[in-house]
Amino acid sequence: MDQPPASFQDLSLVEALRDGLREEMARDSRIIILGEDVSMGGIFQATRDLRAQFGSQRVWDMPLAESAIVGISIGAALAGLIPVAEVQFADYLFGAMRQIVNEAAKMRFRSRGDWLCPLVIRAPYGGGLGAGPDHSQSVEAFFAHVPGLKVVIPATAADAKGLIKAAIRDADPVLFLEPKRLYQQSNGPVPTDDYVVPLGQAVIRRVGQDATVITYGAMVREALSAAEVLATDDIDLEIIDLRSLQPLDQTTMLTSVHKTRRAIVLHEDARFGGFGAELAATISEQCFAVLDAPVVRIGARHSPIPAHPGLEQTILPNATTLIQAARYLVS
Amino acid sequence: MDQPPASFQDLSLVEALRDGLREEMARDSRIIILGEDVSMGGIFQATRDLRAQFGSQRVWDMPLAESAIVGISIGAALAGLIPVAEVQFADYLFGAMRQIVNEAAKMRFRSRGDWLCPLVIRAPYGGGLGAGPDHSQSVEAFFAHVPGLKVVIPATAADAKGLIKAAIRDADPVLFLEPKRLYQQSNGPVPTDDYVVPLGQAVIRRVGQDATVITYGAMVREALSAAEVLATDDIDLEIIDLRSLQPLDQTTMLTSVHKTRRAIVLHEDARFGGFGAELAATISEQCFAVLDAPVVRIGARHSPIPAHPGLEQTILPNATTLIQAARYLVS
Amino acid sequence: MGAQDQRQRWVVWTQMDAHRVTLGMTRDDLRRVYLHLQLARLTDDRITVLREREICPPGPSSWGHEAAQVGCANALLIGQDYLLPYYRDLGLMLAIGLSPLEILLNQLGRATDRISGGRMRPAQWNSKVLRVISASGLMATQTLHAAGIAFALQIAQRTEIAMTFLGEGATSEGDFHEALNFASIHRLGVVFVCENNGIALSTPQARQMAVPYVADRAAAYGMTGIVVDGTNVLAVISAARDAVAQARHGGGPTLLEIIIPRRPAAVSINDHSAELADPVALFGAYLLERGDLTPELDRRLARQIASELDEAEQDALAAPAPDLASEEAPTLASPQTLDGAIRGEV
Amino acid sequence: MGAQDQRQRWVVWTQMDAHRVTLGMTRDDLRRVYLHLQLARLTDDRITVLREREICPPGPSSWGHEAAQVGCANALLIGQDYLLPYYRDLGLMLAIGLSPLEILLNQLGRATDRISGGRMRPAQWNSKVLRVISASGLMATQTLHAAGIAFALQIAQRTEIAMTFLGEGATSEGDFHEALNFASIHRLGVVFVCENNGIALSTPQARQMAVPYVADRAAAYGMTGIVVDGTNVLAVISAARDAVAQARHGGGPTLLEIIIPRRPAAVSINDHSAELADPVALFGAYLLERGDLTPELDRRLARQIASELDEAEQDALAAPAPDLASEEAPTLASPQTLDGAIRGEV
Ligand SMILES: Cc1ncc(C[n+]2csc(CCOP(=O)(O)OP(=O)(O)O)c2C)c(N)n1
Ligand SMILES: Cc1ncc(C[n+]2csc(CCOP(=O)(O)OP(=O)(O)O)c2C)c(N)n1
Ligand SMILES: [Mg+2]
Ligand SMILES: [Mg+2]
Repeated sequence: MDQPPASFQDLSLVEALRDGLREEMARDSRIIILGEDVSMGGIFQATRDLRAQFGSQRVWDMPLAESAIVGISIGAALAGLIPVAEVQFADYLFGAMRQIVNEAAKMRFRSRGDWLCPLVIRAPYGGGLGAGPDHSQSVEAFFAHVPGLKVVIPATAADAKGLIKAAIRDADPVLFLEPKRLYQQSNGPVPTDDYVVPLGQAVIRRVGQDATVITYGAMVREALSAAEVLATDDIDLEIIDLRSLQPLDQTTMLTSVHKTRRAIVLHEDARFGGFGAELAATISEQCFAVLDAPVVRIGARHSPIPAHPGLEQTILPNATTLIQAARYLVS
Repeated sequence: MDQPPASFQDLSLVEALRDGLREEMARDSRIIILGEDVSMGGIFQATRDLRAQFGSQRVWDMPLAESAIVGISIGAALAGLIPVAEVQFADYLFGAMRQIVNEAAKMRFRSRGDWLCPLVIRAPYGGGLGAGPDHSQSVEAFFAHVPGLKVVIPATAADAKGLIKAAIRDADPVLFLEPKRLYQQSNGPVPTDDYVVPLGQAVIRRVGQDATVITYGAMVREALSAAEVLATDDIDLEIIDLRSLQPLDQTTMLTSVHKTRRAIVLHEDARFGGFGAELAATISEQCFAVLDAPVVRIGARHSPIPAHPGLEQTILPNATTLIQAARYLVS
Repeated sequence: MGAQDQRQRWVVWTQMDAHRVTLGMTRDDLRRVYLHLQLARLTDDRITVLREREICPPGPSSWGHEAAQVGCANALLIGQDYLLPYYRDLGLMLAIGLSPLEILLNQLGRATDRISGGRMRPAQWNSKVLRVISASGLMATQTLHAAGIAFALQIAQRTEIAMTFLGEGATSEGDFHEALNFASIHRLGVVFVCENNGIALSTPQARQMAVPYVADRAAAYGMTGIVVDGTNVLAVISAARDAVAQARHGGGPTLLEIIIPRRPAAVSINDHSAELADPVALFGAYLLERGDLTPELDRRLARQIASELDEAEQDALAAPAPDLASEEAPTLASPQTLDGAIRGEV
Repeated sequence: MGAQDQRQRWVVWTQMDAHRVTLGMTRDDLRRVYLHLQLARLTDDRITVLREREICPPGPSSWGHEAAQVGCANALLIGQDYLLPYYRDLGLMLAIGLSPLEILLNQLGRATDRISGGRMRPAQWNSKVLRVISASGLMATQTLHAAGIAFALQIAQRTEIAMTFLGEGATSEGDFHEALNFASIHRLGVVFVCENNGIALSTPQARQMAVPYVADRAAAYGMTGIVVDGTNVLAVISAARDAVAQARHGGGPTLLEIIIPRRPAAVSINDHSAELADPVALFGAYLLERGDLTPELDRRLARQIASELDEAEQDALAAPAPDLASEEAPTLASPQTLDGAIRGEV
């Protein structure tokens, strides 16, 4: 949001998200919610009370079939509704990938713009909850690469609300990935009035001088807490939360790196072939003349993600990883 | 292969591939072929005559269902066979992604090594044949990112044969992507004896001094023909064919860039979030001190791939794109 | 003509008589149906010729599918009901109003092709005004879109329906199951038409499923399953109208299987068993026999279509190739996604 | 006990009598079945207690599924036939030979857990020696693996079979359709067991499908479909043995639906309608009534299981947590893929 709004509330990420859904549903009767168990609120309670408020014609429990959830949403969108589909875990998106990549993302193109798919697919993603290899994956790299698809990831309660509204108002399919380990966290105040966070605008979460950390999702918090620790070492990090990977706000990121001359790219997903590669490659290219050191890329080890919390920790990056990397980089 | 073999034949890529399949099937009776229409040879004739030679118990036509092709292959592998599955176009892999990512790639991990999936999934990929947005995609970036999966792409007839053998002999799932526009091309001599090209070894296709081009698949040919043109300009390209993206031979690539001090990463897939980002990020990091210029990344425009050959050309990169980029880089 | 053919013909004529009465079709109605059958056949033949001359790219033929497609078209509210066809549905597209010129512009991928303008290979149908949803080249994905459209229509309490088409091979896809399951749970207004020609590329039905009829699959969903003879256009119209009426009035979905005849090896004028396998020839023979068509009218009709095709061919060949660099770029993908990366960016 | 319950009980006892004769089960056989039912129930109860104490993570209960699972186990050649269970199949795992200690090590994700050693959440079963294929947390994927295993066994002309398990919700997945379709085309030796408890998380069967029985779906594949009462363990054994015999002798696949009772709100000792809904209590009552079990034996059995569980609990709690850094690393993924990238590499 450009202007700071008048009043604020303290909400968890999932509450703010739900507020966003509720306000949009009240605004536009074409919006429907569909997904597995959504009428009772879904596993993470993102759609709680929506059926009670908007009635059974607006909130639909789907059969246990993810390709259907997306394919039916595409059809409903073609016929004039605005479906907000929930896929219960992002890992299940692989079961709907054919419909997402080959159908939703290409509909505008192949019909010369005759048919649009204004649909939102919401999915909780990422680890940190000990949910095991097929319930903890970060999937953004798979989808940000697909022409015709937008990919959005909120890291704060306020953004969850502002971005879901923007996603719903977008004329094209948007994949909305929710860092599930933040659902119950209150992180930052949430404006009470109607506001939208436009897709494709990164935000600087912390201003600093020594190095820029480019990150998103659950790693924003890790970066902020690492920055607190590092501040005592006189290492001053600038932290950028991308918020949307496609469209990508290169300007904010590149401007910052031009200033700090050092960059760390951080995500929870596996490092090899992850979205961080795109960021690091772009920064390395566009800031070639100003970089004082190679761009540091931090991500998970190249392994499935174990369920046991102790094991999970050995695979996923966190604030400590960033602290080590930043010390190395700035020293 | 380490030692040059005794005698050679001139074969097209698809013929050499078929020879590789045939030799392996003769060597090991656990190998079966399955896929849509494979008994008549498949759309691109990769499995022609195999049913006649090995009988109906070794070559199986599958129902029109890609998730089944992969899922059945997983089961057959678990029970002791070595399935070589054909998915008719790589674009259809999205329909099998759940089975590939969540099942095949994770089986070894989740069972603590009790159960392995020694299966090969072959799929023709890429554009250049005017096949349209859902029959022309390059899909390597989606799969090279998946822990537990290997991704191999031959660029020559000899490698098609040597790599398919290595893939079949591997104990883990291998995705074998075949650049379909090269199927009918004869590119380079094919050794007649039994040889294997180990996974994870890149090859230098052309030795040069001025810049290193890192590429694979159909773009290898484009790079070689660009190098011919550029040689007349006194620009001397070194060209590396990766052959396998996972495992990735970083050493060959980085050694070359240390020598030439300039790098161009080239692939047919969309540039944004493509596998080239991983390559460019790695080179930028590992060769930071020696690079004379930013790594150049060439890929397709961020768009679905149109069917009309004239339109397709405006999206996909080719030798001309590389020539322009190399002139700019070396000038 | 053998005695068996005679008898078979008599049976078919009798069935047709019955259907025309039940359907209340006038002579004009019958002639329009015949016109559409001929238009489908002759356009397909023309495309075959252009393929042989390497002017059109290779692709599927709709031979034998004409009655299935024209029959279904006759059950629809054109421009209101939603259609989700597959690549073989040339006859359907012509029957609902695409012109031969539009078909040939699409075959040649010209800039003025409103179907996809060269973005897709030919026969991936699309028409905003006719409510034909742009088709991909993937099997069975459209069945879920059809269910989704019918779902939206039900929510909005509208009476339009969705009709989608696929081959018997495509029914092996998981999406087909998920679509039928969802449609039956909510009793949606959708008709799933399976044009069963017994083969999928080279794979016969027996390697595709263990049941004799695709319509047997309807039982798994508690939905209506119907099998109809695809050589008899009036039988198709009758079955399709039933299915559409049920869909339109809240009775739920139907799986309508239409058995497509195998193309006889060689067709000669006096080969009546071949005539019996050819839905176009069969209907022509029936109308001639019943006096609803005269040989002169038949020939005039063929000439008219041929000259329309000649004209269309000329115009299509003269039409410009598409040009992405110009005005079409914004529909490539959403504007933002185009910005991202530039080919050969250095 | 009301008259209706009395009558119902009488009917069940009579059915059980018939089954035990047909199955040729000895008193020892019956007691072993009862032991397995009790073991399943008491282990599940123990896990529930450990969950309440936050020692075990939240997860599904197998309450009411015991007869389904123990019944199927009694139809198998253990260690030869392949099993592809789902997360609810605790009773199946115990009946084929996993010990309570192995179950609790798995619940706690200990290093010595041979099921997944903390890689997976609990109850994602796996056992090389028992031929249990490691299960993912995804619905219905295993049905294709089961068909693939049966396919390989058929090619190798072996007589082992594959049996896979899933809930009624999971049958909505496309993979389920593709698996049944493939299995029926080749008449594979596979049994698809659906444990139908009427609900999938919060979604009732009516929002999952439009048919009353999952087994109705067998008709779509020309395959055998059977519905069996999941409160009656002998009925399950009988149906499962038929399905297994058919699978083993080339008769093709079966879709075996087992109706799981709904858990009564509160169970008191004198509530016989609750007893009728509880497959464990029901079988105990039957054996007592027929003199195949004495109250003392019943109590001794419960005590034995309880003490085994106590010991298992102690041992499991004492077992070490897993450590990826040590000897287990190579099984993480294939060695090569581990090399690629290092966490926090700078
Ligand atoms: C998902 C997918 N798998 C495979 C193909 C390749 N393919 C194109 S047509 C075809 C056969 C289709 O047969 P059927 O459904 O019976 O339709 P028909 O062509 O016989 O009318 C196949 C396998 C495809 N286009 N999409
Ligand atoms: C592909 C997939 N989609 C959704 C889920 C989430 N999920 C876990 S259990 C469950 C309900 C399963 O119900 P059912 O198949 O009836 O089995 P039950 O638990 O009732 O035995 C769901 C939706 C999942 N694990 N995998
Ligand atoms: Mg067919
Ligand atoms: Mg259930």
